Amino acid sequence: MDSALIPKGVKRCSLGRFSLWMIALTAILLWGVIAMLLCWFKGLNQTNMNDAYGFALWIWADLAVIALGGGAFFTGFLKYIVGKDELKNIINYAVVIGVVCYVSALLILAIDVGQPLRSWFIFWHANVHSMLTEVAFCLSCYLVVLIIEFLPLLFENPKLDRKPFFHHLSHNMHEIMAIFAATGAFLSFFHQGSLGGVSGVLFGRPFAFREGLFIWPWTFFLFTWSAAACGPCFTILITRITEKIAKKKLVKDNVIDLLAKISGWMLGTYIIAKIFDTWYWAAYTLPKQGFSLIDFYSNNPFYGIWILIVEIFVCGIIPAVILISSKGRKNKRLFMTAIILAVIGVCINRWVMVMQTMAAPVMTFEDWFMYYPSWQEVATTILPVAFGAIFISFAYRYLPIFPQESELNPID
Amino acid sequence: MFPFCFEWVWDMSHIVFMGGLWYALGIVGAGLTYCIVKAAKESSDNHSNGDH
Amino acid sequence: MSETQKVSASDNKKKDAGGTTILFFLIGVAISLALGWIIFPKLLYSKKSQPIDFSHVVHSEAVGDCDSCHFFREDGTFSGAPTLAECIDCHEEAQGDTEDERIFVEEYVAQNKEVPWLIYSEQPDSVFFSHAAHVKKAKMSCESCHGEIGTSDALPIYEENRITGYSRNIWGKNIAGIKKHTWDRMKMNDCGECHEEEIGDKGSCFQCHK
Amino acid sequence: MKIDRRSFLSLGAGATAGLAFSPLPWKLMDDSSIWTQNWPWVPVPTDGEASYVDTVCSLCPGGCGITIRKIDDRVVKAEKKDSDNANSGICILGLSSPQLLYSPSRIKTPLKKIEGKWVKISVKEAVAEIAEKLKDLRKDKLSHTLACISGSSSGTVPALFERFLKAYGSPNFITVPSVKDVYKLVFSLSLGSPYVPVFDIANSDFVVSFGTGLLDGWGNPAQAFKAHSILKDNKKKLIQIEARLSNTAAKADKWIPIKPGTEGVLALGMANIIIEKRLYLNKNILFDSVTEGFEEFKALVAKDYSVKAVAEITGVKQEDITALVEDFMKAQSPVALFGRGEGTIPGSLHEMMAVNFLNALAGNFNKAGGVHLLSDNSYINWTEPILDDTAYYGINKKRLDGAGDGKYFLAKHLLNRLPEVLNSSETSPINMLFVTDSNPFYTMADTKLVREAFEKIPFIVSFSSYMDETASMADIILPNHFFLERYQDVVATCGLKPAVGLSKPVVNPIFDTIHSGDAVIFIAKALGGTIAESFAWDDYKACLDETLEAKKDIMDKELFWVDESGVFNAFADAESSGKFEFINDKIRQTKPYTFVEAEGEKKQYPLTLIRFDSMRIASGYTANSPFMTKTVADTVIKENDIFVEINPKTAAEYNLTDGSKALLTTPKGKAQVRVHLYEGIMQGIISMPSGLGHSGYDNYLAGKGININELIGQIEDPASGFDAAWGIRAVLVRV
Amino acid sequence: MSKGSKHKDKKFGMVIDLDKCTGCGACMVACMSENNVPFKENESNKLDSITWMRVYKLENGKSFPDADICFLPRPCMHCEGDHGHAPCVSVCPAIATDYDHKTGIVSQIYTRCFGCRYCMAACPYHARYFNWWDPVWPEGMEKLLNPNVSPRMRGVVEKCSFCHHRYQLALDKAYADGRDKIEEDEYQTACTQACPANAIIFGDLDNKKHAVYSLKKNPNTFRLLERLGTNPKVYYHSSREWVRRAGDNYLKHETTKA
Repeated sequence: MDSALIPKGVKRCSLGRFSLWMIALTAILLWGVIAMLLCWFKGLNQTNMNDAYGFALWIWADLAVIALGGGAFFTGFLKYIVGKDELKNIINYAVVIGVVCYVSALLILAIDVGQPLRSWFIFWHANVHSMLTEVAFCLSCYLVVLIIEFLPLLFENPKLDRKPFFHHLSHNMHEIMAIFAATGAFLSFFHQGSLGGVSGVLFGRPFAFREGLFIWPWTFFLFTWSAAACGPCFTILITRITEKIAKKKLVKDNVIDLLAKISGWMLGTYIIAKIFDTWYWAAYTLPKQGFSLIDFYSNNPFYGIWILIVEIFVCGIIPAVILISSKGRKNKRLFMTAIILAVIGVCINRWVMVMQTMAAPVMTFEDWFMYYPSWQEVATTILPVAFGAIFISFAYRYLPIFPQESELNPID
Repeated sequence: MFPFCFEWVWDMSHIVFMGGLWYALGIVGAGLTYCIVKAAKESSDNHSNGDH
Repeated sequence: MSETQKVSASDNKKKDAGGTTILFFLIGVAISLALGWIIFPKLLYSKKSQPIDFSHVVHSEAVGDCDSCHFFREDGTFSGAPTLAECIDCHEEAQGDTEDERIFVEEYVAQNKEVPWLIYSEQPDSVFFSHAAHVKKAKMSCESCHGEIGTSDALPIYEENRITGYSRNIWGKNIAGIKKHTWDRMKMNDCGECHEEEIGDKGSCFQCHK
Repeated sequence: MKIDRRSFLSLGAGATAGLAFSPLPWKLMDDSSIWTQNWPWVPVPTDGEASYVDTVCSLCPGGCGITIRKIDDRVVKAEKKDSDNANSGICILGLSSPQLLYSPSRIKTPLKKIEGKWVKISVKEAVAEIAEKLKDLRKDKLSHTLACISGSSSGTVPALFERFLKAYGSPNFITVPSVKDVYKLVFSLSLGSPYVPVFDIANSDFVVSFGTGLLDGWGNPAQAFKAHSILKDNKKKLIQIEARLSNTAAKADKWIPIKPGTEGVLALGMANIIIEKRLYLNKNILFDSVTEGFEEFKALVAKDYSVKAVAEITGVKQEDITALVEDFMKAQSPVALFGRGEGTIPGSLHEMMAVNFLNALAGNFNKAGGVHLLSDNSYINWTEPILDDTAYYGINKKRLDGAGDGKYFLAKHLLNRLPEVLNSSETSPINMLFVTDSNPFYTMADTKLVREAFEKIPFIVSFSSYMDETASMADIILPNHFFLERYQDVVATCGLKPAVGLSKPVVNPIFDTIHSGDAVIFIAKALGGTIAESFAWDDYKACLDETLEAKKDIMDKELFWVDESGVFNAFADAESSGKFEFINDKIRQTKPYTFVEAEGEKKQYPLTLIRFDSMRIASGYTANSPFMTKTVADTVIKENDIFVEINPKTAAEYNLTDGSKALLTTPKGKAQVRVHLYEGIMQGIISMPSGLGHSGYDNYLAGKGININELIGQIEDPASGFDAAWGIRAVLVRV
Repeated sequence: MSKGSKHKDKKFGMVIDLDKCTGCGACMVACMSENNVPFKENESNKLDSITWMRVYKLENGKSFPDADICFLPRPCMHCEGDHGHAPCVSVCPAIATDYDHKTGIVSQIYTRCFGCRYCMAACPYHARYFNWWDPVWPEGMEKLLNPNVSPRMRGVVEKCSFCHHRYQLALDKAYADGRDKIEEDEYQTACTQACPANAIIFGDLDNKKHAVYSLKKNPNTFRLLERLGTNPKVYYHSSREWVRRAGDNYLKHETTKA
């Protein structure tokens, strides 16, 4: 039925099967949409957020999803700026995942604010001193860039490609893609960083506050670094999942291996920086404010010292070592473990920087604050996941995302 | 966002921040315009040549 | 579906098609511009007339300056539109024989009901405007913000933004936001502009917000 | 020219491009956010002329001079009156008065209950119906079966009710007792006249409080707070003796925990040391020779109240007791405060007498920093009501509560005896009950018993402004104006002098309500005959004007008229102090010194439940405003659960952790509660705030927590007959 | 940001005497009444209950009978910040909150706020409150609304303003009287005015003649979380060491005034 839309030289499942898969995803999406509408029309009382947890599940999801979407900018950076040409075989997918992540991030933000109809104030009445302003500007600009990076791919759909205008447009855009990618990398570097700055500048919140360089707290750099390290891991993870579902190989091992190796080194250097940051924070920043490290990890099993160990050791050092060593990368099981740990690691980092910052008491006469998300929050957080799956499914089905697919899976 | 916005001040932070932003937007906008104009031109040329 | 056929068909008519395309594009632009600049403003504002007409000229001749009716209270606050208590001094009985006068005396004075005047310059609840600071301290004239209402013989139609509920005088009569007089518009930017000129500083948020 | 799909696409593209250059999308975007800034469902306060009206707050017996801020004709806020004169001050309750004025639980019109449902009636109809019923009673020579419960005993409105009952022919005018009634007894026993004490805390240099909630709502809270702040400024001492670390105890320089109910024992023990060491001689007081009963008292305390014995009973260390006595007697102007908590429960007469002996031994009566005694002169000088035969017959009947007779010879009114009297007879001895300015179905101990008793009364008329627990059980409600809507005289003290304040209407009544004073006068007039003749005033306003005479001009100007002659001067010098009597015949008749114990078997109920008063929870006739309830901590009430405070060590014994739910059982009732671990409470004691657990009023208050009166029974003070219960034995079981 | 005029006119602040504060809650009610703070049927969840002024109950952590408590009223601290900005002001993306250098007051503009709650995350004092619900006044109670303060809509953040509208009103009165400046006692916050114990003193912290100036220099005076560099304008006074220590975080070996 939709064969005209399917790229040449590849095989796709039947439309019926695809539709079933879509119906299942749309059902989840609708659940999220209902929750979203509830939040918009009834207000944020639909959530379990409160005055202590002004930032909660959503902001975590937002930060995590952007970190994971970092694969797009970093892979683009490697391909177009550094010149790692092999990566052209995965860059398309990295861009698709990036678009999903950034659309999700903006959608979550649109639900998260108390007055969505006023959200354009962040642009119009911008406070240039606020990290959130920087986030909003770079985030939306970068989404524009990502869409620009995605468009040529869309125009390569057999049906669209037939139109000369789109054909040429796609071609022209490909030609100057390095400029877009460079701008994207610049924007991305800043917004990944400013997301780190969001918590790092909170000098009233000793758990989050970091000293830094000029106007940027150390978290600014750590966030960019970790997004660059773990974003590609997420791209690899999604690629592997896609391969599992499609039941065929889509990207050659040497491409994955190269990306993973770079990720490994990034993760390794990041985790050293992170350890140094944690030590400096614990040894110099905190005592000046009358705190010791353990003040932020005691009295609460949920945020016990284990979370720091898991973040740094289990989800930092271990995957870095595996990914750096070629032996580790060769061992399939170890490799996937490392990829998953790295992805979890960056999510834990974002979780901690948002949630633990809110939970930890600052005034001596307060106690730890606890919070459980409401179903509306969970549903709206799952909504982007469903959206992502739908988007990726469409993209995979109808767009020539994987240049090596036909070579790896010749049709008889 | 714009110099005519109420909050605008001609200070270093605004110039650096908004400068960077408009610079990036400018590049993206210009690149995109270039591609579109060129594609429009090419596609109409192609049409007249009829060599699609 | 025979996509190829369609493409080749349009190829044949390419020159003509190009012209039509541009023409339709321009028609589209024209429709939108007309809609946005002419029809939309008409739809956006509802027109309301005041409960009764009122002549500022007649009154200022009879009672003197603006502050005879629009006065400062002892605590420095501004009374705004006069209440029945002020009007009643002269209008216990009908003054003259206009229809508006009759309605005023019969429906409001006699029933001790306040006239629900529509205030052209009504700022939203979030705005604190100190008449004392402007009139008493800065010695500004009423006209600088309210224009020539004081010399008008009849009350203009009150236009209300259907979405926001604002009086049109706040956003300005001109849909493009162009103003010729200081009193043409009363948005925050206009306050800021004057403050910048006069004081060298737009002021802090709380200066005018509550 | 061919119009095809491409043309339409082109038109669309043009339209989109055109729109971007028109004001439409931008103005819509702007206006939609301006819409959110002016959502029609968010009220916009109407502006108008601001004005300030002074009046006297009558929400508690404090009678503070306050200022009401108005915008045009609506009340916006209550504020502290900006002046140091005349009892100006405000507390959380007074600040709440505007919310109470506009409260959704106000009764908006006179109501009559028909088959369990409220039906609106007019004032006229209500008055006529009440008068009709009253006439019938009179016909049957049952005029004495009309009773009236009044929240206050002072001022013209209670006086009108009392006068009405007299003229009608009933002796059963009953006021809601408070600690003030016992104060008067203390002095009528030892000084022969019912003086009202005023404690000069601000000028004292050593204040010992025996559980008095100086900062928890006692007396006039605003004045008490002010006095405490002056104490702090002058670096003078406050000692709090109490089982629980109350707010007063927390602010005190020293908190001495004591087993509840043994405060009187401690006082007598202290008296023993003072007498033994002859410390009172330092104060130039020569009790030995001139004072009646001193020797007998000396022997009594020496025998039973040795430091050792007292320490044993009270749980206070011996050295603490001796140190306390030393500091107390060393001070220039020490004063001992008595009357527990807020003072809504009258309390034990002997305990207060015992504490007052310390004041006597320190010789601080009518001295700066001591106890000032005010005469109880009334400014109401009406001619006696005219009595017809029926009235004469009625008023000579015995009072139902037995006050003033036999073993209750000291008390004038004994509201707490009423439930028992009602329950002990088959048919109700009361045929009609007026309830004014009070909410006995809520405020009286052992609420279940009270309800049972009062349900027997065939006809209840409530004069309440609110749909409170009592009003909801009435048959007719003639709602009173709120105090901001009415004239009323308020008895108060200005500084250390007696005074009368004038509550003035700040706004016109917002509902179809009637001043209770008017209601009484109208009912009297409707009854005709001598009763109508006894109420010759046109209305309450006329009555008030006539009563206050020239004082009214002063009150109009200054809010208060101060009775300069009201101070009792008997102790102007040390020589005459001998008039104080430690023991005399009357005192002997009260069987000194017996202190009240908590009800319940120790075995079955190992814990002791005490009540505590909080400024943030009004526990009397006036109930909490939504704002007040909002200030209540989440360790006091959480959702609808009330917390009981318990020492962590005791909690551990009962396997209770902070916040856990438990079943609280006392001999009087059961309730599900949650526990709050609190280090500021003695082991074995648990405490609970009074003033919660309302079933009446609005959704902002009703259903929150438990009314402690449902769990505590009353204990008749053997000396006075008033309720003296300070707690009850209890048991907590985790659920 | 309105940093155009750097000259400092006034620096309003408060000294709260914790020895005098009885925890009665009058300041809270006065504040709510003055500032049109909404109320719900159930306010027992203190994490969604708007109380611009909140009285905290501090415990010394000791067991009976050495236990002690102290009440600590907490308005907005109106931080000046060590770097010239309050924690909340610099983070607001839309300049809905601002530091006024002429009064030292941190403003909050409800109609500008779009509810991102970043300022709440930034404030260590929990002085900022979000309107999770539409404010609802039961029928008749909307009459209580003070016209000098605009009621907030759902979805925006609000906080104590040091009753800034009272400053505006005082200025209006002064202008009408032909004066340019106001006397200290012409502008007092609602909580200061209401406190029955006179525990709150409010005034210009730079005015050497005013009580707040000398009180803030008292050795028993401290501020909350001073070590974070928030530079608050609300001072507390207590003669009890444990209370002063509870005002900030200290390492075990540190003495209270580091």
